[in-house]
Amino acid sequence: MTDVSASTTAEIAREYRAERARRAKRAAVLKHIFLALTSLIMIYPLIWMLAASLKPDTQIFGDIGLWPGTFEWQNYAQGWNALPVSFTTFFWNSTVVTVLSVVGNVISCSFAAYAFARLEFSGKTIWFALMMMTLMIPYHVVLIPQYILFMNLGWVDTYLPLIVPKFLAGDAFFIFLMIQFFRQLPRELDEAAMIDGCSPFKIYWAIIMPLSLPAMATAAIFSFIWTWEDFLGPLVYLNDQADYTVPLALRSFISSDGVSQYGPMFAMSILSILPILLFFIVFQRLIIRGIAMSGLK
Amino acid sequence: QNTQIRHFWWGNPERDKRTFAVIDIYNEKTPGVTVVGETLGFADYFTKLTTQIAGGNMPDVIQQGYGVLFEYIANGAVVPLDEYIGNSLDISKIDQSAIDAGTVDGKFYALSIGANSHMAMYNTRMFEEAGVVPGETFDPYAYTYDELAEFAATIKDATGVPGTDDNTADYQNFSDFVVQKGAMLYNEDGSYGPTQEIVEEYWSTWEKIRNAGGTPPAQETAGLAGVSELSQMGVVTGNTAMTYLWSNQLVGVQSLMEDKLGVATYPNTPDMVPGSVIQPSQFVCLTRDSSDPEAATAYMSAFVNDLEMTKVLGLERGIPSQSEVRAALQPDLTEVEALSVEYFDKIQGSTAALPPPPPSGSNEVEQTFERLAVAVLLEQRSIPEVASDFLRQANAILRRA
Amino acid sequence: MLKFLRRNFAGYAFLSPWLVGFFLLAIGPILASLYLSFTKYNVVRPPQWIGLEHYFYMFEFDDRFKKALQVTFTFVVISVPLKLIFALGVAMALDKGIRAIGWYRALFYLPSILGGSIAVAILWRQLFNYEGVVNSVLSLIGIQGPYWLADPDYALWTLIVLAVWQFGSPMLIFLAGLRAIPQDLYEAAEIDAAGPVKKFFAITVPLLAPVIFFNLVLQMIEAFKSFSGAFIISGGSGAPLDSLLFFTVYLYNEAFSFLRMGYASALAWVLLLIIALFTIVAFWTSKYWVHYENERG
Amino acid sequence: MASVTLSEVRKAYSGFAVIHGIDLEVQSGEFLVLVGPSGCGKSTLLRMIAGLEEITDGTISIADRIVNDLPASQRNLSMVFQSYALYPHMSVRKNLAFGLSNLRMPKDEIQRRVADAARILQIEELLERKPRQLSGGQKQRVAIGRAIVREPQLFLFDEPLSNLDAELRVQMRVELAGLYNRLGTTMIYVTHDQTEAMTMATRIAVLNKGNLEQIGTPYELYNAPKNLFVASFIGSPKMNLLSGKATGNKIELPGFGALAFVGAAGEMTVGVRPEHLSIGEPDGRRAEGTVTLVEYLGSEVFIYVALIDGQTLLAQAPGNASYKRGDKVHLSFRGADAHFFDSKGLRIEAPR
Amino acid sequence: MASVTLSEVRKAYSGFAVIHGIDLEVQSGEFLVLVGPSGCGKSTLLRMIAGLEEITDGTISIADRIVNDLPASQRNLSMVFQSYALYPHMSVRKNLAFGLSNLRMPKDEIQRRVADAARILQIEELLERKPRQLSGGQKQRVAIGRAIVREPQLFLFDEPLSNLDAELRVQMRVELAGLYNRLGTTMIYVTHDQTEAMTMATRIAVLNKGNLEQIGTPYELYNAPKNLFVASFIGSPKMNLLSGKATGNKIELPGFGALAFVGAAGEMTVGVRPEHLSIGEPDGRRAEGTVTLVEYLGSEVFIYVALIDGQTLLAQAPGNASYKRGDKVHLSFRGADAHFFDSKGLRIEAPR
Ligand SMILES: Nc1ncnc2c1ncn2[C@@H]1O[C@H](COP(=O)(O)OP(=O)(O)OP(=O)(O)O)[C@@H](O)[C@H]1O
Ligand SMILES: Nc1ncnc2c1ncn2[C@@H]1O[C@H](COP(=O)(O)OP(=O)(O)OP(=O)(O)O)[C@@H](O)[C@H]1O
Ligand SMILES: [Mg+2]
Ligand SMILES: [Mg+2]
Repeated sequence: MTDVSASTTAEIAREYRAERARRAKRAAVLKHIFLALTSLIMIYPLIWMLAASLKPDTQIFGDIGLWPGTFEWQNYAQGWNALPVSFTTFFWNSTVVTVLSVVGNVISCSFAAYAFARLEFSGKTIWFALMMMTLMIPYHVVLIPQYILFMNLGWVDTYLPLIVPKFLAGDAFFIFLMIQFFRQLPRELDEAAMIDGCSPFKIYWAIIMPLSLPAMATAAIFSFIWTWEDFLGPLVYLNDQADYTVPLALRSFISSDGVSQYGPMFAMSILSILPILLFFIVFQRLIIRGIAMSGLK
Repeated sequence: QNTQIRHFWWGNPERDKRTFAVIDIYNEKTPGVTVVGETLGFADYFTKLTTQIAGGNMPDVIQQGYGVLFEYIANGAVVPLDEYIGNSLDISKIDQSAIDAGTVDGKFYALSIGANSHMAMYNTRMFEEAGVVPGETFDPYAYTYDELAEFAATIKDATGVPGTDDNTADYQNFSDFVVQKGAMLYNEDGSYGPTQEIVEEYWSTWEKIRNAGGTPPAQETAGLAGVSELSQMGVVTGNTAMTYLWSNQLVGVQSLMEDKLGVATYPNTPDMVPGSVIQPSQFVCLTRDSSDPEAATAYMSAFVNDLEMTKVLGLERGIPSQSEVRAALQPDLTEVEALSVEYFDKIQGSTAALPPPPPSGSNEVEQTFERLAVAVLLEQRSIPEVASDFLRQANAILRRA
Repeated sequence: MLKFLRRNFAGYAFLSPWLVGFFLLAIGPILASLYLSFTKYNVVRPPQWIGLEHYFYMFEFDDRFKKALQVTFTFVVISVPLKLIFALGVAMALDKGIRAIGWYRALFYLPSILGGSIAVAILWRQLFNYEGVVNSVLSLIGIQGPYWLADPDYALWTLIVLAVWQFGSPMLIFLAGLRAIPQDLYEAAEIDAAGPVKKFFAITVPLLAPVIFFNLVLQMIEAFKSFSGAFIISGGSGAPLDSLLFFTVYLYNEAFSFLRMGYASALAWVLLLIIALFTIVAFWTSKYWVHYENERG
Repeated sequence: MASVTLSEVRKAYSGFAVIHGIDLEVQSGEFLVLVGPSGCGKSTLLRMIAGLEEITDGTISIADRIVNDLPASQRNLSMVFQSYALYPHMSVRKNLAFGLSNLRMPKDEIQRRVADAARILQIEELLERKPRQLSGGQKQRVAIGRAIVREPQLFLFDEPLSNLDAELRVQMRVELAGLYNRLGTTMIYVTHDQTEAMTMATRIAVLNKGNLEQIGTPYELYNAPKNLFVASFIGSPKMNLLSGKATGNKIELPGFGALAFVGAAGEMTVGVRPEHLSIGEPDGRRAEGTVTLVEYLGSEVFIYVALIDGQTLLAQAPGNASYKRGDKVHLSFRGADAHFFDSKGLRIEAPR
Repeated sequence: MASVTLSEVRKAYSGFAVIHGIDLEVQSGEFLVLVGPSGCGKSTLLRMIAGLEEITDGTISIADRIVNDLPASQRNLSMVFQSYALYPHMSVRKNLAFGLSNLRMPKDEIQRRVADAARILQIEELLERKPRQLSGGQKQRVAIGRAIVREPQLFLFDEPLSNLDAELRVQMRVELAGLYNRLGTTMIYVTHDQTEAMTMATRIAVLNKGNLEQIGTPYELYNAPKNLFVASFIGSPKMNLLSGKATGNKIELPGFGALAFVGAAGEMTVGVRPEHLSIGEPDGRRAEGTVTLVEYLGSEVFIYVALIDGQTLLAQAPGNASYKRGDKVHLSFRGADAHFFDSKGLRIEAPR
């Protein structure tokens, strides 16, 4: 090919590339507009809450408008110290309980899930059925028997009832979730690892866990959010206000026979969402492109 | 050695601060005894209390309301205080009506920490705009359903906002109405008091007001049935000009509103037979699980009598039942608090006698009423039909309980 | 014996946290609730054995029980598929290829974070008010909306919309699941001239089936047990006219408002059996539509 | 360094039998090549030896110890999977080192071995890549590397060179043979490549539909195939098969006339390998035909000749032979080069 | 039925260039075989033609239309993936039918085509299985089947026969060639098998490290390789390379003595293919050496001979040749069979 035609080829190619880039950009802009609009519906309540958190109590319910007439920034300062114990303590308590729960859930549930998804042992079906059963029982009726149990263990008024079950794979949701993901991983990889002399634990640790990163991230996110927001557990097991978690503290703002503090309550609600958002944003990154199949023919 | 007393109440930020302050004062004063405060919002209080009862782990001192107190007494969760009276517990300056209210079958169980009564709260701005002037156009302490129908419609015409909530599904109003009609909510034998006629008449009465145009559309009222969130009350959201609640909610409601509130009694029949009662809003009680009742009752005693402590508590839980305390508080009242004290003064003598404690199941009857009233509002079935259905169900509930 | 041990050792070792938790913390309360369902138990007094009486009463006299079942079934049947469809649709839109995708994911997850908070309850009332946002939008297209919250025929829809709107958790699971689908299958389908729709139904759906199945089963169980939305929006009572009387709301009232813990336990066990039945059916059908790449046979 | 003994090994996948009772003894230090048509059960057999597949029946011993119940991780063998099964989340280096680190080998020894293997396999520049960034042949080399770094007592190779180019394949063959000689390990090696099978094996086992057809040295298999299956399977292009009728002292072959043969009588098959069919010498026992296709391979050409009776035979000629389609040619072969099979397909040794 | 034209096509994976500007014209109806060492970019090239991989630079046209922007699904071609990429959740039948159903073909036509393909590929009994229940070779056949049922204008085959046994491979070769002749489609076919390349191709393109080294008929490539790379890549076993010194009219080859050669002077490489090295005729231009290794292949033997100067040459002899290790032999070749390359590795045509 001559130089001339080579340069035209390059030109044509460049033009195609440019055209593609333009199209991609257009598509991206459209997509962003669409997503932004739809996410407006999704975050409307948050905006409403944000607005409410900046209004005086007397304006929150009377007028529908979102825009606060006056900005009551002190709702935040006031809310932070509204209760006899400040929110610094509540956030710290919540953080401790939540972080331990996330760790406990991810470890213990992935253990159980690995056993169910990958190992052979007798009685597996029965255990699986029992595990699923624990998912189905309405929580409210086991609340009292469970309370009595924990009381007899001497755990009431401590964080143990909130944390220990997490380390004992107490939430079958996560077990089942991980089972479903583990079952999709190619068995050849386990086999290769077996040939490479791996014990079941090593396979779990070096093969299954890294390859299930998206599932683990999902479980961690759920675990975080649900523990952070859990209300019934702390309600029943914590007595001392200084031990309260954030959601429990938030409930103290509303009174049916006294002065409620809605503005500060919404202000604290907004703040209590921030750690969740932060955790979500960071961990959703781990939901990366699955790589499970790429080592296989 | 140190005795620990657990005190559990439902609260809000303000009440919690005051109560913890009071506990500090008491702990300071009383070496050897440490009171520990535990608090929750009202919505969660009883859930937690229930689990604690089941676990045999109740706090020594709990806060109780009038409605459910008797279930707790009947089941033995709350124990009598008689043996401590005069020793650790001083009730000498407590109003007799309050003592009576805490007495069941001759035994004294519950120490009142605030009085309560039914109260209508209205938006003074709207009333004014419509030219409805209390004391002139209507008497806030004695007005009839017919008058209500009239001025509610006036307000609607003038302001565009219906003049009153629709109480078809409001059991408090119904229970007043029953007494106004000369009946009792529960008969001596524990059976249900209201007759078919009374129920029908109650609903017809409100139907008239509704038809006169003084209430929001029936469907809107139906949508709120069962909702007790203060923030959703008509007077707060600005959907109506008058809402019917308990007097101890006045302060809370006012704090959610820009406009000033005025107060009134519930409406009455032309005969003006008193229907509302004054009853304690909250008690403190001693529980079965208390390990040191002496110390606990001593704390309870201080909680209602110690002037230093009651000063801190203020009117936050309602109007105190101890005369000295009331007197001591008088100078520091806020505007709304003064309003509610004034209301109590005005209704003295025109209230009904306190009925005996409701039997168990009353709670459920109340819910049933609220539920079925919606059928009336939505005109799904005729009033007589719903009324007889309600009575049938109420009796079934009482039999089962 | 030794062989038995060796064969089962790894499985039970990995299962052990769950087993400990199950026997120490879970099974006791569950069995206790079963026992209580045969007793009259008002929490304060010791339970009294009454045999099957609660069950007889439930099926013969208790109209609200039947109403609660009906409401719950309707909710499950409508909300679960809708929620899954939304979740999958959004998950596919948020799978890849746009900037700030993490934020969009967070925004779409937000409603689920807000869960059953007071803010949402208040907001929902505002939206579905007769003069609320929903009816205003409907009136734009010439439809006069009903009294959503008052009309027993429509009240349930507000909760269905609420449930569907909170599609965050299945969405996140779908996102993780999408990442496990091998790209080369899309390439093969592309070569096979499959359009986007065909790719979705022929590749995405079947390969996502384990995750779809998980979401289906779990959302179904959650929907059967759904509590806080209905509880908060109906003020705890299931109004209007019991049209929001979800099974667990009824159960909660029986247990905690009317202190009939024994009866509530019986209700719980009936619910458990119903859920179990549905779950078993789901597992049974899954043989025909859920494909696990790595299961041999 | 370990002998492998299979006795009566069977395998069925949910009732569907794929291995029908195989007895096989692989001596310690032997290089056994396993060949057979696609789907005959080679991989299954390897996987059973490795302990990845449950044995439906029979026993497998490695180094004189029955291992039916021993998990794969304790059998001290390494394997190249037909599907590679590389760890997708590990770099090539980690893939190679993984097995070694499980043995708690010192770091520098691991490094040395990995570097060695990478050099041998010519994947040194790829060590930091992830498997998804490799070409097919590169992946396959990593898979080989993962097996050879381990230096275990037994190697199982499942078509390890199938995706490599000819030149590389020759080099790898040499490297593997070198490894084999150096370590003295036992090797079981599945391949479809005749050259590989013939040049590397100490013995070849021919598998067909889950049965062992013959096992022997490459020479034996090529020159004395036990039956028709082996005869036509070993050797590419495959042996020409002519059906004839034996009459006690000769065989009548259509086209070629009679062939002296003492022994059985009845329907017979006579096999002649393409390289033994000579073209163009029109004397002696010969058949006439027409060239229908000439395949040029460079070093040789394959000539397809249709005999008058329609049968097509394949003959091999040097690369510079200039036959073309339509040419009339004569084919002939020496009696000593012929293989004889009875009507059941079993070899009959021609008395010489 | 469609020509394919690549001009100046380049590909880089995140900055790392793997295809360096390839110009290639494939005529409509041509059978182009693409060969090259592992990792040279064959699959990448195919994937770019298919539209699965973005082109970093340059243009690709199919049937005279620039397709840079056309999605794969609209290019009307079919492809056999090196990794098969079978749909794991579909039965073999569905795998085969999937592409057809996308074309809205009538049911019975689909059925017919699937049945046809299954017969050709000998997978009829496997039609109801899922891919995970197949052996490696069976999977590969399904992958081929998926491509051939489509009968598109362009076929892309990426090592489609690598996991099949020799016999099956020959059969498949014949079937594919038949298909090609019947449909007259354009084919681009990647293979590592020399036999496949030589016998099937109308032209062969040799790729090396992302560059096109030579393109031509099999005969051209074998007999007139453009450079040393092609010379040693085409032909297996590969060409022997002897380095010598040209002095204007002859080349001095260590061991063999002088070889008449008119032309360039300086360092030269002389290539001789193994089949052109004859053993044992001790006259003329010859070298003496010792046999170091004899590889028995059945139809022939490869004999590795170490010359006195240490260089090892490979010679090919008939299968019945009886050399063994240690034998002293003489090697010779004809001047006409030799290939000459200059110091840059480019072919010098020997004037004859
Ligand atoms: N995602 C990637 N990132 C970086 N390099 C890549 C990637 N994919 C392929 N390569 C490199 O590109 C080169 C060409 O790869 P390609 O798959 O085209 O080789 P090939 O010729 O098909 O080889 P083989 O015969 O082994 O299949 C290889 O060196 C490979 O390592
Ligand atoms: N999971 C399975 N279920 C049923 N049949 C199976 C299963 N796996 C393999 N098979 C069958 O078992 C037979 C043997 O398979 P195997 O993989 O051992 O063949 P192979 O000899 O390795 O073939 P190839 O050379 O094609 O790799 C094949 O016919 C295959 O179809
Ligand atoms: Mg195989
Ligand atoms: Mg490739």
